[in-house]
Amino acid sequence: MGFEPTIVGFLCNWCSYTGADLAGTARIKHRPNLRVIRVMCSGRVDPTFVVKAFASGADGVLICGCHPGDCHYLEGNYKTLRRFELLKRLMLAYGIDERRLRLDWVSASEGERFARLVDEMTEKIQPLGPFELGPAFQNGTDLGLVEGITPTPEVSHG
Amino acid sequence: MAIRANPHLIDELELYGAQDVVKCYHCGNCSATCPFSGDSYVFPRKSMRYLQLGLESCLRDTLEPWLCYYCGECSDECPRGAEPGETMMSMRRWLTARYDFTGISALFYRSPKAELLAIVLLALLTGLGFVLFGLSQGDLAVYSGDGAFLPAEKVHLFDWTMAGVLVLLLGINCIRMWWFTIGSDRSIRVTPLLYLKQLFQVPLHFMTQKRYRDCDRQRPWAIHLVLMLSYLTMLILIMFFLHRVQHGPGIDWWVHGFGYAAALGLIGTTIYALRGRLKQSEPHYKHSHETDWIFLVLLLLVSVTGVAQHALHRGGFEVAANLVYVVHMMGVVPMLLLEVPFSKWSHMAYRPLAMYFSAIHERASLNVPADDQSKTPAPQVA
Amino acid sequence: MADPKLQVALYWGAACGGCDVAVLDTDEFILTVAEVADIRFWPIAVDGKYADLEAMDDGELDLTLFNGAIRNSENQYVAELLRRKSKVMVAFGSCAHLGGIPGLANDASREEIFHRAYLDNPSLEEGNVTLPVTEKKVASCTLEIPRFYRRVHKLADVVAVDYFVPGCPPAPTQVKAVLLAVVQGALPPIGSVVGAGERTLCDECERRKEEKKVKRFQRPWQTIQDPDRCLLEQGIICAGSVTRSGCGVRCPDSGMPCRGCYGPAPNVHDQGAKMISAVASIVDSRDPDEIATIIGEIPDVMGFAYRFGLPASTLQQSVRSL
Amino acid sequence: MKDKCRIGVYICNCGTNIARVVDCEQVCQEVGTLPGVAVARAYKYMCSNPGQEMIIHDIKEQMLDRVVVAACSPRMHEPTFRKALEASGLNPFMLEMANIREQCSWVHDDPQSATRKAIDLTHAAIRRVQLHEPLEKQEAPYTPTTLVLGGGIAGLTVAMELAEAGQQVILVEREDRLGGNVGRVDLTAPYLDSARDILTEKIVRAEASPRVEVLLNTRLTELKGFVGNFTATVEDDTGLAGDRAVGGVVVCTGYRPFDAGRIGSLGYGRLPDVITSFELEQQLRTGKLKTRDGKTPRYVSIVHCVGSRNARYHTYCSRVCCMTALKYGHEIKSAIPEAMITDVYVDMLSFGKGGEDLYRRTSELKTMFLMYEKEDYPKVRSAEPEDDCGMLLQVREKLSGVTIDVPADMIVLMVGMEARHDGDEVARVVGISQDAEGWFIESHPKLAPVSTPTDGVFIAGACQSPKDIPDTVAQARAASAMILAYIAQGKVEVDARFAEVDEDRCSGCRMCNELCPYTAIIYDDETGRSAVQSALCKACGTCVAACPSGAIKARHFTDEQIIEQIEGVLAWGSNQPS
Repeated sequence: MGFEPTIVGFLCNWCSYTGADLAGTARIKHRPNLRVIRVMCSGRVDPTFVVKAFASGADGVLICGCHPGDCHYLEGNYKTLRRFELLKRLMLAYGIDERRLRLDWVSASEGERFARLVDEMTEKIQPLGPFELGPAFQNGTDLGLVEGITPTPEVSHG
Repeated sequence: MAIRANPHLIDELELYGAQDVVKCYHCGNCSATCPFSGDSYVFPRKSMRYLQLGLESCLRDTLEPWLCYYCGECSDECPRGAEPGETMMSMRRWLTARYDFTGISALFYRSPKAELLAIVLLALLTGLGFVLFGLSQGDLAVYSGDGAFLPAEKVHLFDWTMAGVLVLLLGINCIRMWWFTIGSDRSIRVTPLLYLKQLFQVPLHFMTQKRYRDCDRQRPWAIHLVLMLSYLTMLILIMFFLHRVQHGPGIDWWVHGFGYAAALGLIGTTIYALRGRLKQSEPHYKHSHETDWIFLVLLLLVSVTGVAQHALHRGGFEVAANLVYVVHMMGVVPMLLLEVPFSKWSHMAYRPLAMYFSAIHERASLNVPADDQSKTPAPQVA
Repeated sequence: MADPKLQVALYWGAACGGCDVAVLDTDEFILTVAEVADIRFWPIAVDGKYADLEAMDDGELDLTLFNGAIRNSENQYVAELLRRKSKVMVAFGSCAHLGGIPGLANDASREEIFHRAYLDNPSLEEGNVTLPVTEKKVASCTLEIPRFYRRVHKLADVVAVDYFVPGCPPAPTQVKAVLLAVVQGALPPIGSVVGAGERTLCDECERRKEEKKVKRFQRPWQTIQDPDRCLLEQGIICAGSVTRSGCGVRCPDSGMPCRGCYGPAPNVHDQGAKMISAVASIVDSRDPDEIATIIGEIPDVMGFAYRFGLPASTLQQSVRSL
Repeated sequence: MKDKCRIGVYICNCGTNIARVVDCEQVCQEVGTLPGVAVARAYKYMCSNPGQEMIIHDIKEQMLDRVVVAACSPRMHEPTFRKALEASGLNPFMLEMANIREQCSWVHDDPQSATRKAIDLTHAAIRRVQLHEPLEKQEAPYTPTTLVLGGGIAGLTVAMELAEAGQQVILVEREDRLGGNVGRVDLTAPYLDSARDILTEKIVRAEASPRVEVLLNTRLTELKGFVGNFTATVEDDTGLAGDRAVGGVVVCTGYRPFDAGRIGSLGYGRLPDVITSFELEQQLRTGKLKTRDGKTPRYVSIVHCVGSRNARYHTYCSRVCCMTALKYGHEIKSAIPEAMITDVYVDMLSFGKGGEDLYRRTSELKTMFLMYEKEDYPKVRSAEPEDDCGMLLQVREKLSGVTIDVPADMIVLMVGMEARHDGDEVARVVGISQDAEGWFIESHPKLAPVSTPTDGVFIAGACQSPKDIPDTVAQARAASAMILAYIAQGKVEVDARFAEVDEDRCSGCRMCNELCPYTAIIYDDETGRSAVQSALCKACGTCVAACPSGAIKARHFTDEQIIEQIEGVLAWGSNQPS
């Protein structure tokens, strides 16, 4: 069996999540690789979530919102688009293949489109293999870590 | 080139019996249900469209109304009650008038009173003529042989003269029909060989009416065929065997057998048709134009008087036979002179010709080179 | 521990020396420190050998201020040594805290760095192709130099760190406050960031802030700035909004945008990602092409997102082993 | 908090809808061992009464403090299960659902991967629910005065409905008269009754009513506040402005006719006898149906879909033009019995009550119907003397495939409806959005046709999309009912999910201020802090994502909850050797 990527999807509640539900109601089969996380608006998707997803083992991240002009929150999706453009540049700087990150618009009526999107993205990521940073970043540590000492995470206090 | 629409065309067709054309909204059920409609000729919808849009020249040049036998399926199926069958019928009347160069046909169709008047006048004229002629020739008490009131050979000569006139009139109209439908069509090239090869279509359709059999109901075809063959038989008997028909007193079964059968056929079918139209019992009898009645009544009259004079003659009532003979001719002459070239009877020529022309047109269209075809706007009506 | 004086060590890893200077910049306060503390080890200021350090008992030191990142095996060795010897380990300054400026080298491989430093450098003498090796046998013995790691780490990646003092370098007033807290034994819970505020720079920045809408981003020299208005609103990428307060707003006050050395605000998970979210949000356009153009003109995305924190970034941290 | 959780996890089989593909027992077993999970059960129908009772029972008996239901889409049954939590005394927000039906069992065939996905989603829900916090709804009063924008048939209907229910209305009209576009119409389709009859009575009553304040030549320039508590600033032509306290707003700003001059081939503006439908209405109202030369037209051609259903202008159907055109057939025929009428159309849309009958009656007038290709407008030219008519309209007739010249003395262009030029200004002021064509967008095309994303702001009539009078009136009355429902309650509930600013973290950078589509974020100059007005907030979370200080929290969608969910869906994969 070939590599099965895991894709984390951030879907807005009003258009894309409903569209994904519609794909279900209409029994439009698609690849089982997407793990959906519902947000109220694609504008809620903080780039932090995307880097967290990749860092936690996602092979791809899909962000879906309402079509431009159709946003339930008037224009949250334009903000997503702006962030996505800049985030994409950061991902490129990390040497991440740009096919792993995608922003697209799925309306509540586009079940079919959603299903095709998932298939398409899965198929594009499959040949890339598991997520990895660019060659320079891939270099893991070659530290001689002393046993018994675990690095302390920085904590915040209020 | 754009064709000028004539918004008054529907009004004109209504004078020819068209009704409810405006109700049509082009769903195409009529064409779908029509057993005659095919790939090359799609009707009645297309003709309905031409009519609605007032595309006079398109309508004049189409053969489609003639390819319809009026089985009435389309009218039955029409969801809008637009009566496409009757519209096709009225288009045939209109086309008859357009083919007729004299304008008489148009006059008759648009004014049945004029037709009736013409028939009556011609009948009276014929009656007067035959009486005067009879008196000059022989004795009212003699029906056949020497001294006959209306000698067979003279009547025969009259028949042939009349036939000549009819052929001339109808022939000219047929040529006009050819010109409108095939001759002037630049989109096709018809070779003389094609004309020759397809010529068999005329007698075939004339004699068998075979397309009518495609209709779901077979009875109209049977009635139509019987009427047609009876009439043809009678025509042949009169044109070629008049003498033997009239000669008595013995019965010459070779001749009279046909004659009786034909007379029976004519009377039977005409009564059937009249009854049907009165009761509106079948789809194609639902609507009757005045000219339909004139035609049927005339035909029944002629048949009945024909039978009557024969019976009277055989029964020895010579005076009565001769008088009825005159009445018979008073029916025959207007029927032939007015109905054949100018009215309903003309379809006996136009319909087989239309079958012939359509077969030619269909084959000629297939021969058109591809680039020519692209220039020709293909009919888009389904 | 009979000696009531605090036993203190200061050390530099991969660093520029600025942090040590920052300690000296506390001026006469350093003398006060000296009254209450013994400086046991401070390579930049006092003589001392690793052997002295190795000879100490574990936990003999009360406090180590470790500045600089972990770039090579020597940095790691000393960091581990100091950790063992010291009761309190403080990551002092941006490099120890987040990886700092040396951490930006993480987007190049060791080979690329060596190539650049030892082979392609324009200041090299022609024909000089000397490359460092960790071991070299000479006539009588084997010489060793520290191993250059594949990437730069923050201090907490190699040892347990008790406190973090951010800044490149930490502001002298904050250094003073931290030292005072140590002296007075008033330290917050382990793992805290000390010597910094709990909000972002904007809180202390005196510049006028209005609603933010930006059509074009630019570098400071590309525009004549309004000295009283928020730099970001003028299209100058200032990291102040995503950077912990406490530095005293020294850069923006001098007309230069903040570059983020104090690290992210307490609740922010990833400084660079947050910066991207905030800065992109204020792009004043709804046209996809125009948005792409405006964003495309931003120079050096990696540099502004993680100027001081690439080794600490979420993605870099996710790569743990070969 | 996380360590002390007692979570109940319920896996629904949904009959066989889920269980056919997903091995619910396996899901139950795998998630049952996760930290914090006190009980995990699979059941055939969780939404059924026994299913809900099972949850309620467990909450009480097992002292559960959080519930995860892995079942259908939360859009389907989240309210059901929240009620179940409430019934057992738990805060309804202590629930998280995993969508393993619509987004799993219904779209995947392979049981193994579908089960894996179901486990991941349930795992994520379990991780997330541990960070859930109890949330309470809030309330605010409702001001029973309503602002109606636009004095056309829609606005007048709303005003009169509300006034007759005893409520105060402020009717704001930009023009100097009431009546709107219907006031420019003669008869109405399909019953040919007079528009004047419909309208005049309403105008007279509105002007006479003590409950309706009619403001002509007036615009709304600002709307502040939130549902039940708006402050509307209205300004008249002279610049005189005033504030009004209103509880709700109904936008009835209507439409404007398409500018026929944009389609050159139709000759509008070039040929004097090419007129628009509104110009014909004017002639019909005055009873003078003449060409520009004062002659009686013998041929009248009506061109449908002018500006509608065309990729270059508007792709939508303007809905009223077909019926209006058919109505013209009758009106012209009754004025000039000998006139020949031609309708040049794209599709004859004679939907709705009386429509088909009107079409039939018009076709019986011998109206000639020609069908044209919608991207191929007819071309109008002056006729030559021998043509015996004023103009010729060239149509590529679709049903016959023939190019036809139609004679015409008068050509009527059925201009479509277009969003008003000032629509974007209205949208901005009242805080609603427009689609690509400029029409105001409703909350839901079927289920909430007059509501908008801004609570308390409703839309009615042709400002939402092209509409005929019956539909407009129906919408107007629907909007009135919505307003009356608010007034009857006397208060508004504010969703418990909203963003809130932690004042101790806010740095006053003002990054969020401009981002809020509802202007819910207020910056306080004194304190240098921003704050969210919770009643205005719709919980989109855009400001939360942008806040560089991490000071804004989206209640029920916090960073921590979402990150926990991200790690949850990936937990299994990241434990696997790569």
